Amino acid sequence: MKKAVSMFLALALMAASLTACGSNENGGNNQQSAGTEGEAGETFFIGGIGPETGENSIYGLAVRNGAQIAVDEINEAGGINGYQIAYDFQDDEGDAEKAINAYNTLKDWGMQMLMGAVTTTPSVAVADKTAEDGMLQITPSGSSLDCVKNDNVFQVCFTDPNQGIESAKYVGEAGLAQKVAVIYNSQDSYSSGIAEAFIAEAENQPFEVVVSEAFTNDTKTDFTVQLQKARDAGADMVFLPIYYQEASLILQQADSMGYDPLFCGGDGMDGILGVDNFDTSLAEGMILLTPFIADAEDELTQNFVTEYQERYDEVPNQFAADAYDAIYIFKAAIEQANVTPDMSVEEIGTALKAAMTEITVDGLTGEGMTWEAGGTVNKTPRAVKIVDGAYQEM
Amino acid sequence: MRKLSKTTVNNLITYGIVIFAYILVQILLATGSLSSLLEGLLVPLCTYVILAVSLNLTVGVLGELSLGHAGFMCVGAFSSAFFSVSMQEAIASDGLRFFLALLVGAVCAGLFGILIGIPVLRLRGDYLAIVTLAFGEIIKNIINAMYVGRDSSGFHFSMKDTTSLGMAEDGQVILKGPQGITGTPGDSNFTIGVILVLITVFIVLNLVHSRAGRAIMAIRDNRIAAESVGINITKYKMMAFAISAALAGVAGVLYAHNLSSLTATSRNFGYNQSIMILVFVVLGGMGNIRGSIISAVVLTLLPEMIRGVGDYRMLIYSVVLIAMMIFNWSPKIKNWREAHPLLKRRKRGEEA
Amino acid sequence: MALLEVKNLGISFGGLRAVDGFNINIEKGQLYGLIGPNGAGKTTVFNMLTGVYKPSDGTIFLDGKNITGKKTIDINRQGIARTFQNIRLFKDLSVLDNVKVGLHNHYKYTAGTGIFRLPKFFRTEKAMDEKAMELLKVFELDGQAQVLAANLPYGKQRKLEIARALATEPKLLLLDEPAAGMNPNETQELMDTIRFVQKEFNMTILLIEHDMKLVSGICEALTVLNFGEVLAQGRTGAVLNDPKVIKAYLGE
Amino acid sequence: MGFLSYLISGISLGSVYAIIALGYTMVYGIAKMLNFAHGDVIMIGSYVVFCAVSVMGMPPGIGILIAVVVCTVLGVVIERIAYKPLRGTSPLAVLITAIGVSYFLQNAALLIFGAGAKSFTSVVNIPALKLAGGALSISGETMVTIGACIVIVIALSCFVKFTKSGRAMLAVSEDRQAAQLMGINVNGTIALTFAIGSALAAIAGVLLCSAYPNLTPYTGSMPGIKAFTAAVFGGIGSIPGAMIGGILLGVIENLSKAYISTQLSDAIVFAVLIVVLLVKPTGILGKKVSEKV
Repeated sequence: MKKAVSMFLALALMAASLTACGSNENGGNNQQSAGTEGEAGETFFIGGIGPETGENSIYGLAVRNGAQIAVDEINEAGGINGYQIAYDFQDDEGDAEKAINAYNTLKDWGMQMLMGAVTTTPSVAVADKTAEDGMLQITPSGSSLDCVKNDNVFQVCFTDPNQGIESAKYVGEAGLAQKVAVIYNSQDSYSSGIAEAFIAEAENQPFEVVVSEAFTNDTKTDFTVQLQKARDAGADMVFLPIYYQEASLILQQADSMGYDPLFCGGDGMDGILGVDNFDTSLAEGMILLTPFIADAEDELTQNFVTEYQERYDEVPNQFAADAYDAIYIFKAAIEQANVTPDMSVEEIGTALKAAMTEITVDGLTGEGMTWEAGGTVNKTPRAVKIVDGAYQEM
Repeated sequence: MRKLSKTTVNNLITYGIVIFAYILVQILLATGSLSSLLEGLLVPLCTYVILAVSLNLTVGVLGELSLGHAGFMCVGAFSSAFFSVSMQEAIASDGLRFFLALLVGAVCAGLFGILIGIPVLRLRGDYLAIVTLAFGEIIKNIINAMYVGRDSSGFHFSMKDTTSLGMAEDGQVILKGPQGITGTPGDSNFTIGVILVLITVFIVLNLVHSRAGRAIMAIRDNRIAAESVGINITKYKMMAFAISAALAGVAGVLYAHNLSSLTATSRNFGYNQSIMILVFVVLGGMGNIRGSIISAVVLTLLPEMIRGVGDYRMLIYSVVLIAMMIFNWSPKIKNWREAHPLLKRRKRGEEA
Repeated sequence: MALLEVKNLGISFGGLRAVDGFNINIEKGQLYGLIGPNGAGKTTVFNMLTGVYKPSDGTIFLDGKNITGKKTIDINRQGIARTFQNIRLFKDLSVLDNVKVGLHNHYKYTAGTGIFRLPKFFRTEKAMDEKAMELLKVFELDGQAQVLAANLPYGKQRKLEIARALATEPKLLLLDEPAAGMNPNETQELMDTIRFVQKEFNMTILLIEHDMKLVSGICEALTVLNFGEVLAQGRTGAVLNDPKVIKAYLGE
Repeated sequence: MGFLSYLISGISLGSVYAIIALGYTMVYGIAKMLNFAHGDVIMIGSYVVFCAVSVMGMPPGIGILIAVVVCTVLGVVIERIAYKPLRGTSPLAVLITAIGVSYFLQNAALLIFGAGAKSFTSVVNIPALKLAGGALSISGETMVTIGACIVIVIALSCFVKFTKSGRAMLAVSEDRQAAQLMGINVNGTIALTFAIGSALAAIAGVLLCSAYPNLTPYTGSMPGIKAFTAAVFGGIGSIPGAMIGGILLGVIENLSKAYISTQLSDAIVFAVLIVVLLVKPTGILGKKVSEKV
């Protein structure tokens, strides 16, 4: 009996899903209502992959939205070499396997270039597929070195080791601290990647890492033990290579413990002032090494932030900025290589790959960004201090 | 003996469905009418079918609730990926290496099955469920803290970070804690997947319809009576658990060799995944192997097929899941279905 | 020497002395009854004989072997099989499979043989089927071999339980209230079956029963248990006429 | 001194697990189901308070009241739609729908409130208790949470012992069929259980977010699992057991972070759980159930 029902349900669902699939073929981007409904040969199809649901959805949604703004701007301004962009973003739930599904969905839709994935593991998984298809992949925020193992993948953000080293150098050169504690998320490759490089580089710097303590995705509510250890070791600075959500908790808990060291973070820390209802005085004096700050005075940033706030009712974080830049990087590369949408994915990919090392892009997350053939970006991080509840460039 | 053949026919239908699906897919592939999405889903589908069928052995046939199935998958995935990555140069033949990786994954997962089988023998019901859940989380947690590298002087192991591995310059870090294993050769393909599905189904169905399977089901139906007729409870519970774990390990091998990056997150190897596999089994019917296959396929395809609805995707998925469960299990709807001539079928005895 | 020799068997649960100083000797081939009012400790005795409970003191010898305190499965392998007061069948297995589970320890092949369907699998399964059908025929269940045990009528479920117990080829068969819930016709039929089993299999049987008609009809000897202690013991006729027994049963 | 402060932080964490575990154990004890959606009801409750207090500027007391009402209604509605139709079938089936409900609540919250974290304003105004010259401090939230736990444990125990509906709950938990035969309204009793369990979830949510003020659609799921573990630890179905289990869990977690490894603290917690269950198969305060032969 049960079997009969299963079969019945299965058939009904399959039928339903197949029709859903059918309608998806030509309308995959309907929910985003991208600027234009693309027609093959006349439009560049750019796909995006990242978590729209699940614990990492905050980053995926920021990327989706940031890129959308860039796409709309470009399309309004007449497109790339006169060609419009069609843009579709698919959910990977932060999982490698789902990222492959998202990738294949986008391929069915007609994707020619990929912006994604947002998080590291899915990026690495997808990179294999883009290499197979010869497609150009720019990951806005997949930051581990493994992401750019294949020569068709380029990063907008710093690589983790790079960021760790830069941070350690900065702390050393500016003489910010003698004893440093590091608190990182050991289950997150971004966080552990930076922490590891930071600790290694600290050997060459005039300060000492006295405590290095981890937390995991399942223990990210209570940080008192880690803070206690930092305090007991006499750390005068706590380096937090983590995302701002956990950081906001750490700041609150340090405050209630009466522990007040200098806090310093990486690019994941940007957004801490934007946490709804967060007491920004807790973050006072914090130093961030980030390529993007929403409070920057320049016109580009101001326009982007205003537009983002209007559309999505929140302050964009660096993920959104990375994604925005990613789209403009595509544009620059396309213009450099002079490719047209009627070329095959592989032709476009090969041409753009070559163009990537030749272009220079001024974006939200850095001026004069250039790329190595290996896929890593060259740009200078900005050190920012939080003063009076606002970011202030140092 | 005419009666016995009824089971045989039933089993043949199950194999037939799998083989038919395989042939159908091959035709679609040959004519190029299969979308990339479906093509990419073929190996994951096989993975989930194996997981569902193997969990059904524990939940449906043995009657013990396990929430740690993804843990065994995790063991299989990591042990085999580790083997493949470190043997990539030593064993040139892809086929041979994958075959050995398969054995490594299955054996490691099976051994863990026996290990976790020890508390299984003492606990029942929800307490067992929480122990298996705990076990899965422990596995995930430990793998995330493990670093293994290799250089000219051999393997290095650390529970802290890569620098404490103390490796020589030429060393290669194979397992990098939370960053997992990257560069696993993509040896899985649909044909291998289907062969493994068939082997899994073959093992489970034949086991169930044999002396050992009868003993296992006897334990499920009435432990005290089974003991009274001389069934060795320990042995058969252990056997079911170990085989189920080893098969989950096989699924893990398939999973690991389909993706180039392997990390242990709560999404793929945590309790969420274990619960998802349990959903396949319960929806497909306890002890019903064919049901497990179908529900694993349907529930894996469903969220992918409704990508078109965008933001509402997972919401719709959850509603459909609830609705399917109620439709399949509610006593009221069951009665209604039985009364309804179109849906009426002969009564079978798989529900407990 | 008696087949079953129980000496001074006793068990306590917490402070409660459930059974105390229980002695019994059952000769081979005997049909023996264990009776007593509700709560007298009859099923507890069964549970001790079959290793469900570990006796606090006393000894149990089966066929000259000490089986005191052994595990249920070992005791079954030594030759005691039982049925249960509240029927315990393998509900979701067929009638045939229920009996085949009983044959488990007498028809062996490894799990590997079963999975890979080696020739021994088919040979053994065939032999098991034949043996099981033979047993089912005795209880007139052969027509329903493929029915799920749960779908059998009550009386037949009791019979199936006996058939399953017999399949383990015991030396001693313990029946816990085999006639409970049966109507007089069914009881009569059951009595015939039990007698038939005794003769046909040359079986030694110890049964717990409330139905005096059944007890007096088939049991050769009786032990009466009251408040955990033996009240009377001996030939059926003598025991049933014992004033102590009558008093215990009929009250003051 | 170090040890004491780790112990105190462990108790703070544990008190939050404890208060969530109370709801779990209550529902499990009576409805005999693992309500995996409990953690997500907590999340909804927290959002309600957040909206009421931080967005609409209501006083915290009113906010909590609204949250309790919303969660109670939500709990009863969930029970009615997703669990009740499956009463009488395998408990596994209900477990699966509970998971479906959990996904539903998470994704609904994601759509309504967005993925961004909200910083929850603590509703507790009591200053931290400073001991040993300020080296040790017990936060106001911890004191309130533990206080609330104790009050709830006592209130629930009294309710179950002394009121008619409470005794009906006991009866249903002991033997559902017998209770029905005795004229107890089983469906009503189970619905009441869900109502109470969900009201507790609202309070737990407020206290969880006061202690750890970071609110996302996934806030409830991890503490939910931990609390479930805590409930099993203490003996699932036992009300004081839930509280003891929760606090023990928090203490073990923080002590293993402090003295063994911050990375492996979860593995250690779960390993301790397994050991405890091997020694006492029904948890610390669980009733030993032996099967009658």
